[in-house]
Amino acid sequence: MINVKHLQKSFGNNTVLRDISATVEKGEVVVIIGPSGSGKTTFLRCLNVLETPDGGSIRIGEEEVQFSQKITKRDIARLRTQTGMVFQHHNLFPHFTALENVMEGLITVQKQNREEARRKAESYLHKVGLADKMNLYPFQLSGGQQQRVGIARALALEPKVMLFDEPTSALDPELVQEVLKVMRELAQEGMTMVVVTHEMKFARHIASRVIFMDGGVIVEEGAPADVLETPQEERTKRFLSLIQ
Amino acid sequence: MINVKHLQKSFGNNTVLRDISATVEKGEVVVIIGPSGSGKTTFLRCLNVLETPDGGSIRIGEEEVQFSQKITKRDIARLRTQTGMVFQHHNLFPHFTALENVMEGLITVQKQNREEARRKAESYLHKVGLADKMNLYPFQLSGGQQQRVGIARALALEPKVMLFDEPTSALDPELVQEVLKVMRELAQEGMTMVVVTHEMKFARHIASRVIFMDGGVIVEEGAPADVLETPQEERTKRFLSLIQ
Amino acid sequence: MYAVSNTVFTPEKLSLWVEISKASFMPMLEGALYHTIPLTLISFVFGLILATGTALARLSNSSLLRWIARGYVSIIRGTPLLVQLFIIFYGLPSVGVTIDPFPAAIIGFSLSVGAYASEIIRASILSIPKGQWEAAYTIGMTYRQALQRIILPQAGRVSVPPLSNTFISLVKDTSLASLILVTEMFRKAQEIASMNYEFLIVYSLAGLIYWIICFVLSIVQQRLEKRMERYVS
Amino acid sequence: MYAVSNTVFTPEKLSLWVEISKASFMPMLEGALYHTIPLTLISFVFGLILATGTALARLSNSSLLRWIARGYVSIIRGTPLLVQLFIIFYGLPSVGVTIDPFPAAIIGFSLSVGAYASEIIRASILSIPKGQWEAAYTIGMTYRQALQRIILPQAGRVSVPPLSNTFISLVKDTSLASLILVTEMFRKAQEIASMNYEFLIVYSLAGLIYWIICFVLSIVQQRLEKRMERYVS
Amino acid sequence: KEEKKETAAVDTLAKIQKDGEFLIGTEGTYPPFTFHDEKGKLTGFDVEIAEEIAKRMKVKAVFKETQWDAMFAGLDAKRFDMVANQVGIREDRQKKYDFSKPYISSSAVLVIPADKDKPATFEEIKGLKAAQSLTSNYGEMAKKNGAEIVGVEGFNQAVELLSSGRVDLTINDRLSVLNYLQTKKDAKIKIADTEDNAAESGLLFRKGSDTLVKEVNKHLDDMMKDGTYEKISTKWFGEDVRSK
Ligand SMILES: Nc1ncnc2c1ncn2[C@@H]1O[C@H](COP(=O)(O)OP(=O)(O)OP(=O)(O)O)[C@@H](O)[C@H]1O
Ligand SMILES: Nc1ncnc2c1ncn2[C@@H]1O[C@H](COP(=O)(O)OP(=O)(O)OP(=O)(O)O)[C@@H](O)[C@H]1O
Ligand SMILES: [Mg+2]
Ligand SMILES: [Mg+2]
Repeated sequence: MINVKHLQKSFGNNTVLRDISATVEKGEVVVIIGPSGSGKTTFLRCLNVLETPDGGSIRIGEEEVQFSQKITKRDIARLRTQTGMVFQHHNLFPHFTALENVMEGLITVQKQNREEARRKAESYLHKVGLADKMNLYPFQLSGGQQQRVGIARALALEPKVMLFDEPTSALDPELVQEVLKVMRELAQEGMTMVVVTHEMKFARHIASRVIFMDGGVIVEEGAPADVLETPQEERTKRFLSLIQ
Repeated sequence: MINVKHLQKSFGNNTVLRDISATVEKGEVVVIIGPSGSGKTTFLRCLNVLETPDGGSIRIGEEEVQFSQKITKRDIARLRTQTGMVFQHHNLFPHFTALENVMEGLITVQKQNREEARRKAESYLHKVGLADKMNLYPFQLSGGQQQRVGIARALALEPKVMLFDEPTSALDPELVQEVLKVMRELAQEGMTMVVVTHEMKFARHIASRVIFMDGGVIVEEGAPADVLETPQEERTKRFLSLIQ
Repeated sequence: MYAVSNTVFTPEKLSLWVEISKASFMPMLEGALYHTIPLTLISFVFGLILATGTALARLSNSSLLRWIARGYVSIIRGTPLLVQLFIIFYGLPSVGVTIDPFPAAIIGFSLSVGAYASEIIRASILSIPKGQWEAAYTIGMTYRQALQRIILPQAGRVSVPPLSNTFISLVKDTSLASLILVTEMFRKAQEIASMNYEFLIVYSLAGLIYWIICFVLSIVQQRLEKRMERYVS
Repeated sequence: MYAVSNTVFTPEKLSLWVEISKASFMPMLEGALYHTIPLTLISFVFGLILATGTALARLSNSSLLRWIARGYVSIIRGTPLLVQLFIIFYGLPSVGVTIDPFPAAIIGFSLSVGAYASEIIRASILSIPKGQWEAAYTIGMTYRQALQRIILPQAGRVSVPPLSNTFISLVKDTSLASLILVTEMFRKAQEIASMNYEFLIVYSLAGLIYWIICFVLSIVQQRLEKRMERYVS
Repeated sequence: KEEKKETAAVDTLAKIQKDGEFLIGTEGTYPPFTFHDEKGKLTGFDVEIAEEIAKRMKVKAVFKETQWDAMFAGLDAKRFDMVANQVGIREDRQKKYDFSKPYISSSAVLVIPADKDKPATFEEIKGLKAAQSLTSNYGEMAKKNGAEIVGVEGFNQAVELLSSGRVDLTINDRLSVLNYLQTKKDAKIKIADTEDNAAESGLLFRKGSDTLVKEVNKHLDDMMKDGTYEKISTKWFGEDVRSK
């Protein structure tokens, strides 16, 4: 489903991703962990082309883009439709209600008619357990509810892959579960997902694979039990001891 | 050391603290836990008189204030000098270096001379492990370092009690430990501390007592082992199951 | 530095004030309704459009566009409006462009609003968190769609208070239009005062009318702000 | 709406421009150096002090203070500066207060800056996160100490860009001082033009000088901003 | 476009006759020469003279009102064909503009505050402050007699300055001073001395308007001969003010 080859990205002199290659199969849930500044967010943003990589290639679904050559807006758009993104801070549109947030992409981008869009948006909000909050504005929702609207907004566009960047790390502890629950259900339905998170329980129980990144490279990857319980690399061990 | 009686606080119609009474002995480390909105922050802010309670009384050290009668700026000042506060978001002064942040209270409030203040500030920054970052501005420090400057700033004024409001919850997971380490050392030196936190490990191992708040009342309190492992109240159980 | 004289307010003086105010209120109000207010409104609308374009040019990737926008803003803000109107109306004919008074005034004031407001709009666009752009891009929007649907509506809200300052300044600046033959309110005041020689009274009255207009505008602004703030806590 | 005539720039016209510019540049520069610039600087400093006071009054707990501050700001912003100067210079003598031209101009412009800048300073104070006040209070500071040591220094940084707008407007507004007998730069321009009748050329030249002053100011502003921003990433 | 170029090349008189409109610039704020009456209608001596000339040319007089400086700029920019505003015939002006033959002559008067009796004559103004407009001949006179000039916008401002005691005198046009004294019953100024050495004013034209000037001069002559001029003059001043 995803095939990343030799991905490179620098900000000025700061090389953030050094030759990352990775594959995600259809239906896999890949969890990425790693210390702050290791490039996890940058990697996800490259998959979504919010950052343009300096080199390498990304294939998602049927769409492939080579970043060694000049890329066009069209290339970016092609790749972007394949993925849905959920941010650490929800980034909901504050001037739209929950429903309007979900409908926006359907109407403006996919040019669906309003009625159809509304029906679809309602069904996705229902799915994330917010059937009764559809007409509230983001500021009227709790952090967990906002994140769930963000998930519904991404899902409604029916992407092939969902990308999550620390979706629960800005939440109060008791709100974390309601978001993880939605993500768990998605995983069980067979959605392909790439998740950056510090929730070790989620990684252990839901992930099909865990990737540990540090300093812009993939240091170690494998089944959650292997990486999290019996890490091979020194750096992985050190990191895991710090956060547990 | 702290003696709170029948503390009450409402915001408009919203009663946030309903008749809170609590005692903290000298050298005790009290951890407060509870769901979002339960009034933990408001309680700490009342101890520091950042919020003026509507009723009840607070005694810290030798100073006591009755909030049923009219209180003066002098009362507030009296109580405030007894405590040091560390916020969730560090609230360092961005236009001062780390050193200047710590010196500011010594010079402006305690009217110490610059040299003396500098020596003292340096020693407290040393204590929190930032001897080599003293001349950096807050934006040049990591979140964990910023929090530690915040702790040094409060400590330098030599308060009787230190109040912490979720000092690690805005930090990246691997930065949490450096802040908890400083707090642990403080506790071991015998500092009286009131800490709102979701770090269960800290609560379990360092706290002399845990208070569980919900809906503006103290639902349950006791030794960490009791409250965290064998809670008596339904609400405590539900909350603990959510966050663990 | 100052001296105290014995001339103070007398009952006769007061009745003179009342009388003159009565006689000059209507003509001045007429000037306000037929010229000052339309001139202000039309220029403001055109100015805002120009300002939005300029703000986007200043934020664009093309350094040519950025430089044009910067030059325009710098020239307009750096020179007195009086001189600008003078050049548009009395200078352009010598290079073959003759514009009628009212359109010339509209052009002059729109250019002025365009420059001042562009800085405000630029700042408001920049004040919208980058995450809003990114969220818009991730759901597949183009730059244009993101701008129209997500960024400008939010930037609009942010810029209402500072724009209302520009607007209030504009109301008063329109008094310069008399220079290029538009009989706006202050010109009326001058006409009246030159006939009865009561400059102080008539000008004060004009000030009062301006103040009333601005006061009404500030109420409108507050309403607008409140309406636009329904979606923030 | 516009017609094209055949009068275009000719070599003679160009040399006329050059000649007139040469003759009028020095006197105008003199007007700028001796009057426009001192008037601007002094009024701005007084205005800022007044503005800070007004901003604090508007943020104070006393509703009387708040109302006085609001009234002052509303009146000054709602009426043309011309009228204000007129009342100060020609109106006050009739109630026994006669003020000399230069001090009267300083008073008028300071009041104006005070009102406009107070809104900016108020907004910047409000823009400083509440946590800064609280942090200051928790280390035992009084309101006054928190304001002086923590809030105003940060608010100052925030308000540099909008204040520089006020400043640039002030530079140009000082041209109104000629009304109350201060021979500032624009007055010089009028004097020169009234001798050679080349109003367009002379005024354009005045515009150029204003633009140069504003340009220099904007460079100073950028420096200042950069210096004050050393402590933010 | 071609056609317009042609018409522009044609002289001003022909253009006026072709359009049937005579564009006349005037201040409209200078009683009794050009001002607005109680009903708001533009009227005055200069206005009526100009209207009469237009009538005799069988074209419509269209007045364009603006300030002194814009009046000259407007004539240069061909916004108007003529200025009727008591423009004194002076050598420096003749260098740049054409004048009609003088259509009015007026004496200069020395105006002082009503409650003073100095200066009583033109000879006594030496060293005193005189409020003089930049654009009039009277400033020259004041200077010649040794007064210190305070530059003002016009007669009205001069009067304000006199009334508030900021200057000692103004030398001005007798007719406008008389009008002021007549209009403003509580005037605080008076005429102290009169200089019969009269100044002459003419209608002002762009250089090169020879045919138009000739035409206007012809009508002026006719008016003065057939009594129309005297009628207008008497209406406004109660006397004949023609240039002798
Ligand atoms: N837009 C940018 N410009 C410059 N540097 C950037 C930018 N975005 C990220 N970086 C740098 O790239 C590096 C990796 O950042 P990234 O956000 O990918 O890390 P991360 O693993 O997501 O960390 P965290 O756990 O804190 O979110 C950091 O050093 C960061 O400073
Ligand atoms: N300044 C205020 N004005 C009005 N309501 C307030 C204010 N501060 C707090 N509240 C309300 O008081 C209640 C308790 O808030 P408080 O911040 O004390 O909770 P908390 O236990 O600290 O929650 P959290 O874990 O989210 O920090 C909430 O309902 C909150 O909305
Ligand atoms: Mg990240
Ligand atoms: Mg809290």
